[in-house]
Amino acid sequence: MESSDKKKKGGLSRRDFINSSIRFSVILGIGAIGGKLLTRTQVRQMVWQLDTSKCIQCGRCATNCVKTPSAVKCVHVYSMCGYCDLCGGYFRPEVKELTTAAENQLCPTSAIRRTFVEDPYFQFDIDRDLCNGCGKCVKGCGAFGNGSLQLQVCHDLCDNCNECAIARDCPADAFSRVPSDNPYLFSGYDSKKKG
Amino acid sequence: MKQKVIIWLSLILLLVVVAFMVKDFFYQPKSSNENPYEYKMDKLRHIDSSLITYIEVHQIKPDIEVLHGIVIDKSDNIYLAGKDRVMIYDFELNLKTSFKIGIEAKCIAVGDDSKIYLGVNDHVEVYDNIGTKLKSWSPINVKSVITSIALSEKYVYVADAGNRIVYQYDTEGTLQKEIGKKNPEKGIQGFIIPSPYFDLLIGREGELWVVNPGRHQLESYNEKGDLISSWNKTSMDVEGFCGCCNPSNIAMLSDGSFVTSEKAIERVKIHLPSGEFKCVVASPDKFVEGTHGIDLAVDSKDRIYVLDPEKKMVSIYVKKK
Amino acid sequence: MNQALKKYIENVRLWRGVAIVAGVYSFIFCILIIANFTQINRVDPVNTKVINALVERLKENPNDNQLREEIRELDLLARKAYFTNQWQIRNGGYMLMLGVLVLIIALQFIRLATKELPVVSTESSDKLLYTQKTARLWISIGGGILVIVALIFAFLTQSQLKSTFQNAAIASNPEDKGKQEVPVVQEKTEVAKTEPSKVEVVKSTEVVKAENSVNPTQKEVQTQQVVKQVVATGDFPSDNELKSNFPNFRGYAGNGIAYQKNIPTSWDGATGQNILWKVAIPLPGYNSPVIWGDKIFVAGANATKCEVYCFDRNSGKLLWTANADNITDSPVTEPKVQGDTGYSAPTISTDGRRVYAIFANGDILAIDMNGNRVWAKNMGVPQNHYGHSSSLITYKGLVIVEFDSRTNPRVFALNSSTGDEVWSTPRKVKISWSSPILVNTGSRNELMLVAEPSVASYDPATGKQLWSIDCISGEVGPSLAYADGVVFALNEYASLSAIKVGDTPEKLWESSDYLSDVPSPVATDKYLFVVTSYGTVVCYDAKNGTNYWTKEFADGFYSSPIIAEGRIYLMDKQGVMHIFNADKTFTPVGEAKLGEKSVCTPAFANGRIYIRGDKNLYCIGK
Amino acid sequence: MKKAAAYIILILLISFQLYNVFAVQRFPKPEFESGYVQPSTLAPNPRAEALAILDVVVLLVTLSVATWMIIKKRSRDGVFWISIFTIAYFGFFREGCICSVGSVQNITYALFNPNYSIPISAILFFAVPIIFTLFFGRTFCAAVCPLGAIQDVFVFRPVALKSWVLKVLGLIPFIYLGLAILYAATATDFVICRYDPFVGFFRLNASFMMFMLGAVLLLLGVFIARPYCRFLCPYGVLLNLASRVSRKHLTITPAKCIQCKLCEDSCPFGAIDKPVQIKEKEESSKAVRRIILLTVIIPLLVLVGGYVGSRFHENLASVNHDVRLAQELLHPDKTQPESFEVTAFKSAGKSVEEFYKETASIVDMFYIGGWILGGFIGLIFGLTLTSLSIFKYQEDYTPNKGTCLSCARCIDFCPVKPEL
Repeated sequence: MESSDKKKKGGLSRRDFINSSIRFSVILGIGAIGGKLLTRTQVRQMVWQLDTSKCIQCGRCATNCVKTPSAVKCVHVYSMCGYCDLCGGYFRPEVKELTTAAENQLCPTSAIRRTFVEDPYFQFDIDRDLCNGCGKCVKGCGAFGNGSLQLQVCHDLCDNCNECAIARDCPADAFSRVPSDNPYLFSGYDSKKKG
Repeated sequence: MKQKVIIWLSLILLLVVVAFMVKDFFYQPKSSNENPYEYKMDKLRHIDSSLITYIEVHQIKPDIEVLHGIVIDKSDNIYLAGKDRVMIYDFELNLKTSFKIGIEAKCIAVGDDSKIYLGVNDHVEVYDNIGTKLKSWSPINVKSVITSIALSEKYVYVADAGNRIVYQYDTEGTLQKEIGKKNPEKGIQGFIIPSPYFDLLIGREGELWVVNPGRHQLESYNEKGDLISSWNKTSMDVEGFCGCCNPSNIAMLSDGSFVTSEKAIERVKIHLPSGEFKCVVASPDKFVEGTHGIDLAVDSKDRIYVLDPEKKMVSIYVKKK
Repeated sequence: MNQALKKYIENVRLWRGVAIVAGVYSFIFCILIIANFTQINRVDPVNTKVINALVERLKENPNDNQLREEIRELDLLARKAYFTNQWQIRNGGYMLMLGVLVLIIALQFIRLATKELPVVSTESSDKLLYTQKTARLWISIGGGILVIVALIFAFLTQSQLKSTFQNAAIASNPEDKGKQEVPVVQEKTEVAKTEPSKVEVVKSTEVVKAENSVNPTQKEVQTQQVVKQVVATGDFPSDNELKSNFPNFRGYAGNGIAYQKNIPTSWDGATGQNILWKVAIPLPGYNSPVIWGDKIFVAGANATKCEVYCFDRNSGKLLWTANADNITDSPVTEPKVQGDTGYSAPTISTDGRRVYAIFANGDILAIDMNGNRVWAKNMGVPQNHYGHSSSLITYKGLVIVEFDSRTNPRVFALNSSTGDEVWSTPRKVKISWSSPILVNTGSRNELMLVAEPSVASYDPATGKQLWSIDCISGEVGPSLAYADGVVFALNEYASLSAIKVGDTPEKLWESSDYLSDVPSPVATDKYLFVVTSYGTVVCYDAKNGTNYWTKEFADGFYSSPIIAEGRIYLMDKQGVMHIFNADKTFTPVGEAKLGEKSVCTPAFANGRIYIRGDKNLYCIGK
Repeated sequence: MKKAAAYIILILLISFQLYNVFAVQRFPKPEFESGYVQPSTLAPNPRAEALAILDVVVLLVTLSVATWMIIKKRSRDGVFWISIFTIAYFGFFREGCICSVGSVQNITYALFNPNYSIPISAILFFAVPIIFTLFFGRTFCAAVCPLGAIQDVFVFRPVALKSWVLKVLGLIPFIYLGLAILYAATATDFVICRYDPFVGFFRLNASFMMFMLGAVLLLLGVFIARPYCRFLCPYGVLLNLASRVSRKHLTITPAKCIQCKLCEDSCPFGAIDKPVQIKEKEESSKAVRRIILLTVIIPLLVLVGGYVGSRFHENLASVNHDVRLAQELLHPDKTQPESFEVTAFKSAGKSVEEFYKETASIVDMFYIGGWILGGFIGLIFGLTLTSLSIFKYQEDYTPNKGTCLSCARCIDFCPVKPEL
């Protein structure tokens, strides 16, 4: 009995020793990995954004986001807008009359508002609640106008998934993680000319 | 017994879940290639071949880095201008002269005295036809973006897209007048130029034709700056102009018809002097999608020269027999 | 208070009731949400096809106000439905969550209240050894299944992805590949040059006598073929034999070079000057005459009849007519063809033993030199909206057929004496109207074909594809031209490419200024001559594409140019033969009128030219 | 002084930012005469970065409290309420992202892709639970993991599975982990996140497939307690291994076990090791022979696994976006309209040659990855088989240090009270 007890004790302590050494080597390993990564890490958080210059307006932003409606919305960069009367992003192609009537509008959810400013300028606004991020207007605006309508991930709506479902399915590889302090990639903005 | 059934059912369900994940991962169906939101432009880009009455017969492929402007003088010499270079071809398309200019000329005009006027951002430079710089006019202002120059007998007209105005100079470069400023009393609506395409030409009677692209309109002025006439054609179809600003360039045939070029739906068309659509010279499939600033010129035989800045070449079109 | 609360908590009946209600509620909401979920795709506002159809209609009658109103109403409804649906799903989600929450709480309370005391079993249920044994067994089974399934899938779908991609990378950059392969190419050319030169010594006098005006490349090609000739035996002609005749479309090897001598340079159909004879051809056809010995062959066809004619070359007498009828599998009705192509566009080929002809319906037949049918078969109607027009060519006892049909495009070879298929190679190309050429590259014989998107080379003996290069698009009509290791391909609305041939073809230069949609180009080792259908003839430097001259003629060309005695014979659509030197400068030699329109390519015999006009066959000579 | 400098930098940064906003390329700006003011472009900022640090703090606090509850306080109720908090905070409030389970991929991705700057919070979410587990057992699984917590509240009628079933199914997570690491390392996919079953519930918004996956697992969880944790979770594998060497661990009884057998069925996860009688021991020579045999076949299994994995590498690689695109480019399906991928690739103007080279190297990576993954799986099978052949004498009822999720349910069943 005594001997078995001793044995047990000895075994236990040996096991304890082995356990401790494993434990510390694991901690060391994690420390090493963490340290290595820390040299590259920035405290900056990364968020998903889509590069408008790569975007081909395939429509998957509207359908593939885990959120309904999508966190990708059409954003209007007013300072690029031509305030055109005949707006390719607003009107269906081959439209006959330039009115806000339903038969003339391109947007499937009627999310673009057209308001008269002064002859011959019109302001176009996006109603974010209605926009589903399909990019139909983006294509029209890019084809006929200055490309002021651009698809972007709206960060107040985006859940910033660890793996973005749209990024996975984006045919143009336009999605990437960008630092959260410069979270929009409008084209026409020189976002790299900083500091 | 019941317990056992539950266990087996649950386990099977669990394995089904795992199998589903594996299947979904490795054999994901090809993501749909249908875009329910597709914006279809094919219809607009397609032109009925019966409307195309011109045929491409020659091409000039100048050795130039960036090609911007083309003009043809009275004796049908062809002048091309672009980055750092002016190239002059004779009517048989042989290169006559080519000289360096050290600047990027955005537009070109040539006088009867063979003086070459180049528009460079905010000012005009004058060269003779062998490349000697004669004069550099003083810059207009910081906003200036010169997009076109036209020469009448007395005056030099300069289109400034930045200031949305046409300036009338004498041949020495002294400013005479501003043309096209908004003046509702005189019926002048003012130019709307959302992108840097703003073209001029001198008509058969010496009148000045100006494109007002934001209104899809062509306006003619006399040398006093009074509006003589105008026509506009807005349409997404082939008979008019569409988008935020078109036509981007114009030229005139000997019968007074207009040759127009457009961006967005890249095409070159002919409109009658009244503005009615007549026919198509070059259909969109002749250009790379997204080509901007297709400059035009017409020679004395009414051959149409279409400058394609994207492909860096000039195509010459003649009427089909 | 505390007691009362406890009572509530422990009231199992109450909680059971709550749980049931919450459960039913959650279930109903779950069903509703799923229903809604499926519905949302149906009332997607973008997919309202009805509205789009109505808008289309409105475009046609823009003043239909009723229609307009209808669209607006429908549009409003669709959008309303869409947003209501979204609202429902969102709020339904919250309601469901609430229900599930209540359900969980109720169930937890029930569990608390009905907690059973642990039961102590008297017998130990799990035996360690048994457990271990079973686990081992099943882990082994599981592992085995995993391995088998993985291997099955691996072998089923094995496609050598890595090497495929690597090859694709190499293929997509011919320049790079060319650099790598330079030493190999040099070696080959060296071999090619040394070998024939030895032979040349032996046969030089003979060769030089016969070919005094042929340029060195052709000499080389020829001597090389002389070597081959010794090796080859069987019922087919030697290259010299072929060369001394005019056996194919565009002559020997189909390359647009005639080796005949004393070709006349002037004639006039109206006055009869130099016209030896003229004879009407019974049925129309756009195929060109071919010559063997004293016989000249043409084919003709209409919707009901397909015929091959043999004329006496000296007198113009119709020697025999062979009918292509009663062929097994031949279609009952003729295929639809365009007037420009007709039922008999492909040119006959002959090897001096037999004459081979193919028609638009896919009938192919061999006739002996006396007009008796040797064999005939139908290869399937070529799916070709203009009509099949690729001519035949023979190679050492084989009849090679380029069959770029819409479905199952392929090139195949038939045994010339039996008609049995010897080989067939599928081609990944669109329909074409060009004809094959045979080329000796110095080291081997190659059969070269052109069709969108590629120029491809095959071993004419086995049909094995040797190389292919993508360089062309559109409906390819012109055939290739070859000289000195470079093959030239062009098509209207595409471009002209000069390709250095070899296992790794390399594009030397390209141009798109002057392109042809019908006539084929022709090349010497220094120059390439391109003829356009609208009347321009251009001379390029064959090696670098420098444009030496451009000449515009009044009428366009359909007929292909042939080089004979260093001169180019080129006939325009009006039947005027333009003759000029195949040289760096444009030097006209003569111009001769046939007096009849013609689109066919002439055939040459020593001192003679044979031209098929619109209706007649002419023999021109002194 | 420092503060002032900081402010100046801040102001400078902001002004640059503003400058950027106006430095647009539109030409020429419209001039409005009616006094129209151009609205500013809407660009809402993402969640503040400080909150990511807050998440880490919350993680640390919850983990500490949970550990204290389990090891010291021995309170199941405490653990339960922490789970509720976890569901609320990490689940519904933080919407289940980023979680420790998924962070495995971020770490791998960062190790293999130097361009990816991994957020510090991701490193901590990965490391902190492992370190805690090394010392205190899987207290993270018990209450702090939102995925575990939401399944825990669904444990109503747990049925006991045969322990050999547990052993067999327990191998799935290893394979899952291997795949997840392979795909993260090759920058192909974050598999774990893609099949995260509960994130849809936390967000009340997800694709139908995600919802169904989650719902099925939760319903399963009514009978088979915590199915995701036990039979899928790849992070659980790491914690399982770490927990085996943990310094302290949850104990069923605070003092000496009295062999009352009351706790025998208390564990819904089947993680209590029962006493093993000496008499069960096999004939020793047979057992020894088996152990020797198994030790010999471990290298063999590794090789077989590696071989199978390497043969399977093309199937593994064909999940990759680029590989699929390259295949499509090489063998275009003429019957279908050109896919968006191909269109986008063509319009991007990237050299085809370069692209094929890249894909070839990706496939090569998968070839190596296939060997490693297969070898790893083979090794796991071998080790499991070996461990199943070791006879371990045991006297008391103790939690299995590897599989025990430290939920503390068993504590309530033990009649022994702590010695005071």
